[in-house]
Amino acid sequence: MKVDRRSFLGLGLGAVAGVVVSPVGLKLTDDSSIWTQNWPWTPVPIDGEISYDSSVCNLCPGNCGISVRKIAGRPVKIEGLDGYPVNDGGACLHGIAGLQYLYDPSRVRTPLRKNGDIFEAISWDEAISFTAGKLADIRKSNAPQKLACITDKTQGSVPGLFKRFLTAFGSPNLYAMPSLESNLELTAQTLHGSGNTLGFDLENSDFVLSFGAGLIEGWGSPVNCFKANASRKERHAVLYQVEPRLSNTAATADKWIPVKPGTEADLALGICAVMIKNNLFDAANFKAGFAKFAAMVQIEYSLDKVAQTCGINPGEIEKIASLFAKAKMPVAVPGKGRGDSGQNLKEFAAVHTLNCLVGNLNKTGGVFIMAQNDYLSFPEAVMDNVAETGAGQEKMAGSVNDLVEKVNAADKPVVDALFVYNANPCYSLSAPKRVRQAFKKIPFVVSFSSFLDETAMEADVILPINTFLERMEDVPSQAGLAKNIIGMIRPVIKPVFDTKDPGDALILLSTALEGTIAESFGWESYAECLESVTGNNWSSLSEEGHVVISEGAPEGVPEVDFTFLATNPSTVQAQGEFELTLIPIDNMHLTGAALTVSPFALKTVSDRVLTGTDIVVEINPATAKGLKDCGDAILTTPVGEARVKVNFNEGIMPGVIGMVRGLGHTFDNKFVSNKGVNVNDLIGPVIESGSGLDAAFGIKAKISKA
Amino acid sequence: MDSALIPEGADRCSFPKFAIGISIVGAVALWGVYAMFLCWFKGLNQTNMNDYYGFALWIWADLAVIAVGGGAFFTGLLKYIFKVDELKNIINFAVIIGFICYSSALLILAIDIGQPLRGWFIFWHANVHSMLTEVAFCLSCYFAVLTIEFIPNILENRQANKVPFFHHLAHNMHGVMAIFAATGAFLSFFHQGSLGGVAGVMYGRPFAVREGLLIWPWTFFLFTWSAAAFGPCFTLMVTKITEVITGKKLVKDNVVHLLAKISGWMITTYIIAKIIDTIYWAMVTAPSLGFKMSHFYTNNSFYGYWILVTEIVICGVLPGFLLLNKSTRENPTTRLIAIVLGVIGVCLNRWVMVLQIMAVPVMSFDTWALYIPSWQEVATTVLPVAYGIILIAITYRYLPVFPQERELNQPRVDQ
Amino acid sequence: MIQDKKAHKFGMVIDLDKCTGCGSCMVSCMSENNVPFKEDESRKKDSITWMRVYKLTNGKSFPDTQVVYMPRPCQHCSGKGGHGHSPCVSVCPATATDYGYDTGIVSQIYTRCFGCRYCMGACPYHARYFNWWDPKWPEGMENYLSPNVSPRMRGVVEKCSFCYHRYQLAREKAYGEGRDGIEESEYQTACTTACPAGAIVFGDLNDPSHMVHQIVKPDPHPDPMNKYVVDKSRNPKVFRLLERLGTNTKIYYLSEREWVRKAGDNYLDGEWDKVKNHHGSSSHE
Amino acid sequence: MFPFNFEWVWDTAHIIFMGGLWYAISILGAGMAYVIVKAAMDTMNDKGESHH
Repeated sequence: MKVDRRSFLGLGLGAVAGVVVSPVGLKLTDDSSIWTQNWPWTPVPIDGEISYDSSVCNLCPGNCGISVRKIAGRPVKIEGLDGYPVNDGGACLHGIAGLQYLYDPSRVRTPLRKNGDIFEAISWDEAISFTAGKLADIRKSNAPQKLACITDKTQGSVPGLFKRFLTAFGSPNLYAMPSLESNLELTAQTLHGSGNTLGFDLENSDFVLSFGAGLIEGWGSPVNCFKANASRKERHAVLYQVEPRLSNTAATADKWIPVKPGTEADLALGICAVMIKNNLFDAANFKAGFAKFAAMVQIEYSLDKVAQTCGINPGEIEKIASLFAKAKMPVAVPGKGRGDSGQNLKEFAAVHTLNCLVGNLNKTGGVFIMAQNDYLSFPEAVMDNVAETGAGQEKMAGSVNDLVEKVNAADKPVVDALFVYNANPCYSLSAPKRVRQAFKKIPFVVSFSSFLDETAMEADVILPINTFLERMEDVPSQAGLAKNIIGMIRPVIKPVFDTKDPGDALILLSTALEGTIAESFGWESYAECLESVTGNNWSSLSEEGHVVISEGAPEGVPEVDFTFLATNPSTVQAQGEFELTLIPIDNMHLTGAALTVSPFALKTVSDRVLTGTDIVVEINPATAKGLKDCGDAILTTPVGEARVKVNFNEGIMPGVIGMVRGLGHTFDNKFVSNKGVNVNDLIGPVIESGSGLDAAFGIKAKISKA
Repeated sequence: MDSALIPEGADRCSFPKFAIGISIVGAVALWGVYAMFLCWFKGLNQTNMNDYYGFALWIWADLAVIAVGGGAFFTGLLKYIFKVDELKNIINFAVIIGFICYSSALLILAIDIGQPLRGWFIFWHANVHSMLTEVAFCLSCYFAVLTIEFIPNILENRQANKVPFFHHLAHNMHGVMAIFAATGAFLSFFHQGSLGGVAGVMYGRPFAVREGLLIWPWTFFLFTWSAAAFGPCFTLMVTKITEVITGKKLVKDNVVHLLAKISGWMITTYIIAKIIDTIYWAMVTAPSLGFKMSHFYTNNSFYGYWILVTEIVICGVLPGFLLLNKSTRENPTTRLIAIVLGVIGVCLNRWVMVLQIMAVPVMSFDTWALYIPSWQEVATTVLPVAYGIILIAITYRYLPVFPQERELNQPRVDQ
Repeated sequence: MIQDKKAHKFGMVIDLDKCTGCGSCMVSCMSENNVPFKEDESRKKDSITWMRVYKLTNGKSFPDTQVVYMPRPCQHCSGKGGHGHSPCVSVCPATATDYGYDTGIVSQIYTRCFGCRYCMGACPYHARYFNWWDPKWPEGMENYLSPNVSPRMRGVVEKCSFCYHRYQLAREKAYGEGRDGIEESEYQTACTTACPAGAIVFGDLNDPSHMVHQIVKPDPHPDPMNKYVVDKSRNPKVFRLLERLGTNTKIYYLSEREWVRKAGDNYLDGEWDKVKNHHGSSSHE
Repeated sequence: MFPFNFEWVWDTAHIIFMGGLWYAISILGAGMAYVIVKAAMDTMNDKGESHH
């Protein structure tokens, strides 16, 4: 057949018409839409049997019970555990987002050793033998005390094992990061003698006088505080919040009493003065120094003086004193924000003195003077001569901050090796630059960390440890909880990466060091160790997941020693000469110390706190001369300078600038790092004489248009 | 070079000149096409739209081209149903402009939706209660009508018309065009209206919501009316632009005057209705929901009262008056001012009814949402303009679009 | 409207005096419903948060400033007159969002949505979110995704579903155990169970035995002041967001503070004082 | 769109809306079919007598 132009055209048109009429088009259209519904790059979660594991969260000192929903063995959701004595079903956003830590992009996936500026992956065997080799050298030099260790806390079997390791090695130099618990222990020690801590029975109190305690900003055991706060309405309990800024706690309080930053102790002592003057106190079991204290406050903390210092009117102070003294179950709560960093003993002691005066010690709704946890029974560590001499020496420093100063001040290394466990001092201490500098001067730093955070980055060896979802650990309640509960973290999933329990890492290390150190760690595994050291409590811990050691008000009226305050220790002042005061803000959506915020939690942070990569500082419009709301500004303190954005907030006292704590991480995690400024970079340490605490509650600052 | 395709007796520029012109505009179109593909392959994150501003620049463009494309249905209605015979001299061009507008609108919709491959769900899983469903159906059907109306003109191309079947097809289509035009008018009435309904039924948005007749809010009728009123302005404006560019008179004055007069009446009646609607909304509807009129026009940097005054007075009342008044209507300058203002006015109306709605806060603690389009949005919005220019250039060059062109452009010797 | 005796009308009452703005509800929601996250979530206008907590202030200057946090899930509007034509459902061209007459829940079918975003424009609460990006999880993190809620693809709208999958699971369980209905405690949304302050109460507004009904006391008669408003609360401390629009939301808010209740809607000058003591028709009878 | 789509309901809204739609589509379809057939017939008739 001849194909001429005409028939070709016809054929072509026919073909087109055929295709159009045929179901091919419809089929392709349908297929393409189905394809969009099943894009291969959109994950399809695998279905399976649902099961629930219960455990305890240790992301913060709250130690809430959690229930982990698993599907086909995969954890998919963390929720609060119903009936758990700390949180009874509630959970905070960080705990709920816990699974994000499990798969965090910045997790340390294998042991790492620093080679020049970069980390190289090594095996556990290599890591242990390398570390053991370095440590053995230190022991050979007969200066085992030059091994120091920084942990997040002192209680529980894991800090216990670190302590034991140091003892067996021959070093007294174990330091814990500042925490609310350590501050409360120090306060209890100062007023009631050592070995005690304080518990605040918030859920039964009818008048809570909080000196800046962020009861819903993460103070203490956060969920427990949330619940106590929420039940206030039904209990007709009252909350008075003293602080320079309308925090969420202040916003939910019945009364917000704005005072100038750093004058909380003055106010507390002023109230003491009024109570003593008006005979509104209960002098049960007052021991040393009360008369002197009573006389001192009348002179130094007279109504007018305090009113002047704090910036509130005298009548208000009298009214608070009278309300507080006349309440049935009043409690005064110290610890600005989360109560961990930037605190001073004078303030803690002054606030707690209110409790002592009002006579609420060991009473329902008051403050419980509780013995520090001693539920663990470690066998005596085996020590050789080297260990005996080393461990017998004086501690090199009084605190982590002091240690940093000592290292930086010395020409020769005073610390030869440093362990860091579950702490991020290179981020969370004030002026972290000096901490990093100290770390650089220490020849050998071993980080026991789950994440490659600022501190881990400074380490020479990183021993990656399991997250709380992959491990086992006993966690005693602390941080002001008015109950003594031991929680049991139990693994809900096998380690996702090549990581170990910290206890197991220490056992491996001690075995490699041989001799008496190995003898001191004669357990097969951490699990075995835990079972043996928890003794009678093991069966409850392993079966029920927790043990309630004590609940309710303890017996007896504790002694109160006023000596410390009676001498009127000086009040810490903010460093610098500028006109404004920069204070850090603790925000529940962010995290402070060792923990970095999760992507989910960061997502909940307001754009009036973080916008893009800019941190937003709060300032009262009355003070913000020349600045624009949402505009750029330069914030300067004696320690540093930062580019910030400005948020006009009527809820902050004029003269004060508020900057959130927990931003400005610098490690490699695009979801949470390199956003905003670390407020600690702008604040230098101010050491309180006597306590040795870094008491920098803020710093003088100026702000100008960028 | 392409003279065999050029209508007999028509004078056209040289092919190279034409090609250069086309390629300049084509480059702009390619830029738009590039942006379009970015939106398709990378998703709508290429735009600066957000969850507050889910409709943005190009959706305004979409509504605006549909509004100004209303000239096609209204001219068709007048020509085929009301038998206003003079309009046969401009109907082809009105249809082409309509075709460009509607094909652009469909293209924009294809870029705008997040899942273009599922776009047909709007038909398949139609929710008959949604104004947008009505829009989609009527818009697509009306686009089919415009295509049908356009086909005979294409077939009248010198070469195409030589094919006997095409010749007959064109002839027969002209024969039944009134039926198509009637269907088109029906469809157009509904989809123009439904576009107005889209805004008017949003009872969660006090700036948009209107009371109305049965299921149709007043905006339904206002949109249809305004498209009919301002569409011819756009037809006249594009005709004028074409005349300027080609340097030729293409449509006789009496045709232009007639269309302008009709448009003037339509604009005036429309704007009266619009003013009544605005007053009722400002005095009754919005206050009943707790809003003062000032809420919608203050407290932000862009949406001030100026936009209301510009839309209604400067671009509504004024062109209406200029086109109604015989002397200003027949004065080429004032007429041009009127039709340009009219086109701006209807576009501004569509802007207000799409974007200001999104910008106004409703919850008492919410804030104004303003946005700046990304270059991808600008490029895809410019794309239809470039495409329109190219299509008009090609159709003008190769098709007998203007029946009066030969008569109006006799060589001087013949006069 | 289907007047099935068994029809539920799930709703919520949120005690704003208890809410601390802590964000547990937001994170619990994200975790429960496989909500993605991206590098920059500080642009709140493109950050997917089915549950969003707004911060409201009373606008007064220091030291009289007050702040309240308002959690805002999808309001699950029953629409004008309570007939199910919620602002979004009535506009969706592809029936991708629907009103469940048996539950009162406004659903969203991701695989049918083609992303026209009309529903987002129609919703005055900004409760609807568009997937401007493909959801992506860091390597390995997709392991925590729950199979009960399908991850969404780019280009579709998503929103709070009142954890509908939890309702389905509860019903399946009840069915398996041969029970007709489910208990109040068996179906609770992820935000409700997560709230450490216990500020959120969830349940069936139609069921007088449910806490939410007892707090809200929904008025069965239309509001005499606005015929489109139904189920107005007879509790003087309870209000709804933008109630006057007639959206008939099923999220109720509770506050002792008058300025908070006033902030829930828009009022002309002086209007609030006239309406503030009006709580449902029966209170006027 | 079709009665076999599951969201289809036989109610007034569907009858009016879809009725109108299918009516319009039918007119357009029938009209086009008519002109095409007519044009084809005219073309065939042309073959005998030369029209132009």
